[in-house]
Amino acid sequence: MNNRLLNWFKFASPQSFFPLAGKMIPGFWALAVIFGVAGLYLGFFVAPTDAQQGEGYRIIFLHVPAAWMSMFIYLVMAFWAAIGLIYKTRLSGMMASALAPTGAMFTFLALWTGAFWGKPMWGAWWVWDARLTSELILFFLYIGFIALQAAIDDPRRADKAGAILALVGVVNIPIIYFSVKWWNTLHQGASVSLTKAPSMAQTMLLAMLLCALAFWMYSVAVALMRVRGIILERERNSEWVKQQVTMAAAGR
Amino acid sequence: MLEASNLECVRGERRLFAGVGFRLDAGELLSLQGANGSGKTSLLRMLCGLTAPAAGEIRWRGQATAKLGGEFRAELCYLGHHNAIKEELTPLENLLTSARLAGEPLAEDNALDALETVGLAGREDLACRYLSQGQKRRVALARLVHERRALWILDEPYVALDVAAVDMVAGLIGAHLQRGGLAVLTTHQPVAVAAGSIRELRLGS
Amino acid sequence: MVWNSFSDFLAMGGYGLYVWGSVGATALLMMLEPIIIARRNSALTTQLQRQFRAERNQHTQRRSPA
Amino acid sequence: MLALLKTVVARDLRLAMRRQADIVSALFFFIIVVSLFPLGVGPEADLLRRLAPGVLWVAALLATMLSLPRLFADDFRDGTLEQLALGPQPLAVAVFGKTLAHWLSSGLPLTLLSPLIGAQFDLPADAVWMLVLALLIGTPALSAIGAIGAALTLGLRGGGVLLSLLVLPLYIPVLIFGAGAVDATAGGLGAQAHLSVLGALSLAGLFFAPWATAAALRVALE
Repeated sequence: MNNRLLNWFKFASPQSFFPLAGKMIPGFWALAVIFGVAGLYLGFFVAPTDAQQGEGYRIIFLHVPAAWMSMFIYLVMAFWAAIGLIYKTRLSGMMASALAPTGAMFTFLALWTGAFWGKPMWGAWWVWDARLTSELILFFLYIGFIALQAAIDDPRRADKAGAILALVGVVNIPIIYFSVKWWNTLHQGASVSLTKAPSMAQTMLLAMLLCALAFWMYSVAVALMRVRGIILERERNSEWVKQQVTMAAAGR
Repeated sequence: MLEASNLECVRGERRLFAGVGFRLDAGELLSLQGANGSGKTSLLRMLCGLTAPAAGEIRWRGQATAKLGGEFRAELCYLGHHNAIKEELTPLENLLTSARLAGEPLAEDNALDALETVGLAGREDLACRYLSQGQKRRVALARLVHERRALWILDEPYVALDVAAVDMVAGLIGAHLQRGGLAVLTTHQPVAVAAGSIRELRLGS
Repeated sequence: MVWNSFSDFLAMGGYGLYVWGSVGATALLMMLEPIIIARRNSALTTQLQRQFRAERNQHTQRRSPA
Repeated sequence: MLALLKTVVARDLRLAMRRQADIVSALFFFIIVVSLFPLGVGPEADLLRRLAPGVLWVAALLATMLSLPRLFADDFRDGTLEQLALGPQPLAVAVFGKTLAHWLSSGLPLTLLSPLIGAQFDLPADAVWMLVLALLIGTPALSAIGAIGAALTLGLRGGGVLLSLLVLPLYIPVLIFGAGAVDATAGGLGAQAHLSVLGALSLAGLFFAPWATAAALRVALE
C-alpha cells in the first residue's frame, strides 16, 4: 500500500504537480462543456413547463447546482486545509487558496439566481428563507477566508491561518444552518421558503444533476489553473521554475 | 544532552542556513556566532520549538523535542529579545507571575532576593513602565537567579546592560553550568563564563 | 421541443427577464473567471521570463568584463 | 493545570484593572450604540420594545468585538505570549484562562449593565431578567469564538476590521438564540429551549475554541 501513498506524495510536491495539472485542465474543461450543454439542453428544451411556476422555475437548473457547489467547495477547502495541517504538504494549502474564489463566486451566483427566482415567485428580490440566509452567511465565511489570506504576507502562515479558519468555519456551518432554520420557522413560519422545490419530473432532476456535474468539472478546471499560478508565484526563486519559464518562452 | 542534526531554516524565500548540527552535554555552553540576519535568532527559536525547522531534527535526552512537547518545555528556559514583562506590573509582580506561569512558583522573599541580585533593590514596587531599558532587561534576567530548569536558551542576554550587570549575568550562567545545566546563547561581545567547556558555532558564510 | 418559436423561447412564459438575468449572470461570471486567471498567469510568466533573462545577462556581464 | 489557569486569569484581571480605560470605553460604546436606536427609529415604546432584544444583543456583540484585538496583541508585542507558549502546560489552558479573563472584563460588565439599558427600551420586568440571563449564558461564547479571530489576525495590519469580518458570521447562532430568548419571554412563550442551546454554544465554545486559538497563536508565533 505504501508505494501508492508514496507516489501520491510525489505528486504532492508542487514541482511534479505543476505539469500534471497542466495536462488535466483541458480534460476537465471538455467535461464541463459536455455536461453543461447536455444539462442546459435538457433543462431548457426538454423539461416540461411547471404547473405552478410556469417557465420561471427553470432558474433552479442554475440556482441549485450553484448552491450545491458553494457548499461542496467549502467542504473540499476544509479537507485540503486539514491535509495541509496534518501532513504539512505545501500543495494542499495552495489548493485551498485556489478553490476559495470559485466557491465565493458560486455562493454569489446562488444568491443572485435565488433573488431572480424569488422576485417573480414571491414578489421580493430578497427572501429571508433559511437556505438563502445560510448561503449569505456562507458568502461571508468565504470573504473572511480570502481577506485573511490576503492580509498575511508570508504564504506559509497564510496557508496555516486559512486552514484553521476553514476548519472552524466547516464546524460552524451546520450550527449556523440549524440556528437560521430555527430562526426562520420561528419568525415567519414555513410559508415563504424556497425549500419547497416544485415536484421534480424525471428530466428536470436529470438536467439539474448534469448542470451540477458541469459546475463541478468547471470548478476543478478553474482551481487547477489558479493553483498553477500560485505554484509559480510561490516557487519563483526555484530552479525548476526558471527552466519551466524559459522553456515555455523558447517554445512560443 | 541536547543534539541537533542538519537543521535548515527558510525565511520567506531565502534559505538562511542548512545542515547545521551540534551536540551539547551537561555543563556545556554553546556560543552562537554570526552576522546580523544570519538566522541566529531563528535557530534559537527552532531549538525552543517555536519555529518548525524546514529540515533536520532536534533531540533532547535522545528523544525528538517535537514529540516531547510539554516534557521538553518543562526543562526549558527561553529569554528572547523581548523582556517578556508587563509594563503595568511591578518587577516583583512580574517575577512572581512568570515563575508561576512556568510551573515553578517562587516564594516572595526569593523573588525579592533575586531582584536585589540583579541590582533592582528599592524598585521592586514601581511599575516597570517607569524603569529604564537596562533596568527592564534586569527584571527579565532576574528570572535566571532562581532558575533550576536544565536548558537555558538566551538571545543576546548582555544587550543594554552595563559592565557590572554583564559580570553578574555571566556569573549566573556559570553557576548554572556548574550545576550541570546546559546553555545556548548568542552574543556579540565575547564574555568569559567560568564554566565547563564552551563550544562555538558560526552561522552564515 | 417545448417551444414552438424562438421569440416564445426568449419570452420564457413571461419570466424572460428573470431566467435570462440568471443565465446571463452565471454565464458571464463563469467565462470571466477563467479569462482573468489565464491573463494573470501569463502576466506572471512573462514577468518571470524578464526577471530570469535580466539575471542571466547580469551574470554574464560580471564574468566577462570588456 | 488549575494553578496556571488561576495565574493567567489573575494576571489578566490585574492588568485590566490597571488599564480601566479599555473596559470603560467598551461599556460606553455599548451604551451609546444602544441609545442611538431610539433616535433613529423614533421613541414609540411598543416599537422600541420589539426592537430591544435584537438591538441589545447586536450592541453586545460589537462591544465584545472592540476588546478582542487587545486580547493577545500586548502579550505578543512584549514577549509574554512566547513565554506562555513555552510553558509546560498546553497553550490551550492559558488561552482558556485569557478567554475567561476577557469575559470577566467585557461580557460580564455588559450583562450587569443591560437592565439599565432595558429600561431605556421600556422592556417589561420578566424580559429584562431574561435579557440578563441570556447575556450571562451567551457572552462566554462570544469571548471564546472571538479569541480564535483575535489569534488569527494577530500582528496583521488592519487586524481589527478583519477580525470582525472573520468572527461576526460565527456569532450569528449566539445572536439568534440570545435575542430569541428575550423575544420569546416578551411574547409570553417560554425561553427554555433558547437558553439551553445558548448554554450548549457557550460550553462548546469554551471547550473547543481554545484549541483552535492555541493553534492559531502558534502559527502567529512562528
